[in-house]
Amino acid sequence: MSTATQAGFSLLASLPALQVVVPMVAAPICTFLRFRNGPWAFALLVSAAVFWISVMLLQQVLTHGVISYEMGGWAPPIGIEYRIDEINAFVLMIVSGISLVSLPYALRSVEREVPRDKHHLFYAGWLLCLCGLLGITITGDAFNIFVFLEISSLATYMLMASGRDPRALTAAFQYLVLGTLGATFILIGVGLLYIMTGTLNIADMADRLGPVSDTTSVRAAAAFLIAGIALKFALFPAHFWLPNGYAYSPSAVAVFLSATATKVSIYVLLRFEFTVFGEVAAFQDLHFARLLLPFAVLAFLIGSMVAIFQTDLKRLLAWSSVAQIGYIVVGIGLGSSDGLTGGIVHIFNHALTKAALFMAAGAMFLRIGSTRIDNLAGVGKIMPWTTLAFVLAGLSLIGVPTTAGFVSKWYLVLAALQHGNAGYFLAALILFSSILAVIYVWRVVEVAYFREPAGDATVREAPLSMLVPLWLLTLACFYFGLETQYSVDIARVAAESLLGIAR
Amino acid sequence: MIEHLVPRVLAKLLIPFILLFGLYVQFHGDFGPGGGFQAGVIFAAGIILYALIYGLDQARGVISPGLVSVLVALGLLIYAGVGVATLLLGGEFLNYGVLDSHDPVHGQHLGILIIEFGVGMTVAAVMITIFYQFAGRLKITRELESDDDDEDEQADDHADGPVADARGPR
Amino acid sequence: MNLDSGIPLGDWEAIINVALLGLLLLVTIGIIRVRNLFAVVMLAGIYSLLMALVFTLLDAVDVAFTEAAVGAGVSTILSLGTLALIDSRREKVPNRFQFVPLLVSLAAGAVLFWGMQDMPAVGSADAPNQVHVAPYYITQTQADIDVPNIVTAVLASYRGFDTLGEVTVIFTAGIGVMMLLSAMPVIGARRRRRREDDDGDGDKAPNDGGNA
Amino acid sequence: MQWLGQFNYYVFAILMMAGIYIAMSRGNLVKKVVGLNIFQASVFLLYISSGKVWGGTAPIMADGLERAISNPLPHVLILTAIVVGIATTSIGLALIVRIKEAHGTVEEDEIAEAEILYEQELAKLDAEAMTQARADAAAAGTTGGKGA
Repeated sequence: MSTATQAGFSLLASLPALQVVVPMVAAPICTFLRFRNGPWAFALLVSAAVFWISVMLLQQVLTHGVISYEMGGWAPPIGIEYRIDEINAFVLMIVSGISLVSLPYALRSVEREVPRDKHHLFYAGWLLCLCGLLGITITGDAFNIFVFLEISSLATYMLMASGRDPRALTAAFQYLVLGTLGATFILIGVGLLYIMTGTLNIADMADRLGPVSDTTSVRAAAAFLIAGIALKFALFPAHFWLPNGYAYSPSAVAVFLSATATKVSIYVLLRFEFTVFGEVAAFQDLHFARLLLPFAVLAFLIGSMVAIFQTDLKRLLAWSSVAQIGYIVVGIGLGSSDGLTGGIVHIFNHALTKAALFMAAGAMFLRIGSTRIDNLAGVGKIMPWTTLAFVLAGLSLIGVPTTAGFVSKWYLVLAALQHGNAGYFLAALILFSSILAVIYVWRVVEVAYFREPAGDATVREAPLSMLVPLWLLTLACFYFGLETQYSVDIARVAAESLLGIAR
Repeated sequence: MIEHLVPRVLAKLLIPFILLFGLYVQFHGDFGPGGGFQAGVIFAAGIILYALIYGLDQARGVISPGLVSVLVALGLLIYAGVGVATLLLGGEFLNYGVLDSHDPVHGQHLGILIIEFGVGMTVAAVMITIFYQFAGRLKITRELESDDDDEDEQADDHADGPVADARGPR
Repeated sequence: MNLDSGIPLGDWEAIINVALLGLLLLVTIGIIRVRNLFAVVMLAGIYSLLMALVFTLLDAVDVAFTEAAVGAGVSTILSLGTLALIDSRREKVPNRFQFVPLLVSLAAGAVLFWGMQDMPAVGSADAPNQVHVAPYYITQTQADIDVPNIVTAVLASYRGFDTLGEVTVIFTAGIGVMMLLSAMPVIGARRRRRREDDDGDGDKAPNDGGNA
Repeated sequence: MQWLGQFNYYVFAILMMAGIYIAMSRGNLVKKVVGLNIFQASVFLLYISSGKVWGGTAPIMADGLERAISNPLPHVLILTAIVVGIATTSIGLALIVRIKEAHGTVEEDEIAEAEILYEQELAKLDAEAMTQARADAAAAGTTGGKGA
């Protein structure tokens, strides 16, 4: 038993635990708040606290290096360890930041789309989802990842189905089946690794994999882990729940999930790929994420193409998400420093961009009652600010220079070009897919600006509580397109630390 | 609600023992198989049996849904609360050793006892809640359907149909 | 079955183990083939009960206890409740054979069978997971926590945070079901369907009602 | 019992395949959930089997215990996994109840048909509302009476 340091309570030292415990404790409290807007205000407050904690953690990691926190005071292989390095500190900040920005937006959207008597449950579910995503990201224990993955998944199913559209129910159920398959694959992978190494701690696992690395069991474990995680982040053939799920769940949920849930699963992929298997010499030749490359390429090609033919704005954005996940996985699959940097920075940039786009779509839904593209005729005239933000964020989605989207695509193309002829072809495909993005964004612009409004005089500009977060994210898309110091530098440090372990 | 005499009498005999067994499993988990989770399920099974035999309304009268939904949250809060207490006492999260400043092993005992209680509370309450929700839904649906058969138009008071419902209130 | 007759205890364990697992396979075949949903739910309950027996044999008494209570008990009650609610007794026979699921399941199975070649045999005392971490729990629990049931000690203290996560999972399920089922049911679609059957053109009525 | 070596693992693999197959191939949503249950329970078998020591006993300390003790850690993990399983099942069943109420069926292909029907109705509603709004605007220029 480790001797507990009886130094009294120290906030700074307790931050890793509080990062997850604060939303976890807040969720049950939230179910007691039945008065109007109470749950919302409380969730916002908690999100702000959580974001502050994540910023402090990132700062600590950047100055002092890796933080290790022993849950229950038991040293790592015995107990559960929280281990924070550059990459997960960065993801923690993205997740909690997106939650903080999208909650002010959620107020009006949820009022409209979720029955009033369920608001306390809705925001409790939101906090649980946040808690689950943060828990997956921060932990250094393989089984703990599974537990928190399930917390976030269950909360996601419930949030997706909380609105009024019955199509969301089917999408949530499909996701439940697929998500459970994925999570259980991860459980099998973790189990096989446990049987072969006798430990659940990720760092310890990486150390002990050496002697057994050429066994078929460990390779099977890797296959199950990669397949399970790919199911969780809706990589191409397993994507079919995502378009309906994002399109028909309440707008605020689409904003939050599109920017965080799949990104966290991608982080788990990075963690297993590089931290667990990266260290093992036998795996150097067998780069598991590279097996995902063909699927990733298909994902961004097919995702972009299908997006063009959508009649519903939110579904269009959701299909574009399928494509963007493809880009991120391409970056990881290439495996080089540039590719990894591009992938990680695209996790961040795409979170900003897609959250802004879904916010704009949700604002239109609030005012017009539909996001069918035909119904959005002339929306540029009746909701000028929302539409302008949509167009600007759309530029970032396409990857126009000076936007955040350009930065990440730049690194992806750069990484692709390092791979000879196949690389040139890949780079060409990425550029081609960007042209497809121009087409689907243009379709919306055309309808919004060059068609006459239907003449419904009751429609007016979105409320300020939606416009402010929307514009905040839109401007961030441009800020991080011009000033790459924070996003790219942190991503590069993270990428190099991941690869550094591999060396 | 079951009208037959035999199941009613048997249930009356069995339910106290089921609940008692639940408590035994709860507090004997340190020594034998069992613990908060199993105890919660057994306890909930007792209540569910009661509801099956004597009817949902009667069961709701004994343990009200409002109380259950409070217990759902309270159990989790007790567990996490122990963790917060250990933080405030200067230990790591869930390091029960610090609960007793003289004897860490006794602190561990105390911590395990409390958190198992929290686990049992949440599990029992959640199981009862889920059962109440399913059974309550069955009741409402049956009532609506009988309305539906008698007088088709009146059912519109309950529901506008999914298409209109998806658009929400104005 | 005299245990003193020279046959080591371990052999009897293994034989009963094989028999139970065989039954488990039979029940699974039944679940695949049976179309009556009521029977499927009952078979699933039996599956859980058999699984609990296997766990008892494999020394996981706590797990067996839980699996029996949850898998055979709660899960069955919930499934029966659902069947009553959805008012559907028979599964529709699919009109075409689906290759993708078969392919996925065969692929997963193939990877597993391939991966098993190098796995330590079941029940061997020198497998990697028996010699790392686990001995610490077995030898140190008495000194650290002084609780006879090591599973309780690991569950509540060494890996107490996992258990907190587990309670959060069940809490999430509770509020999820509350959220999904507490609202007034919308049975418009069912009504519309019935009218369609009656007079053929009834599907406009609910729309007008909603749009007026 | 060397010939039995990995019998438990073989059974796990077969049960896993059966579970995946049921969950993915069956159109009936209840059967899908049962398939998921089988799939998850099969993984329990993997973990628990890996912790067993032949001739060992349950990990509960007692005076005068001489036999080996099976590994308690997989038991703890599976306790958690069982809870996760029942949580998923209950949410899944609740979703099925809602799907049945919304679409009137629990068969996947019929749900797809019902959704297409639903989308057509929505489109019709939108078109009606739009013509209505245009007509109102053209007639009087007063506020349009767009539907809910």
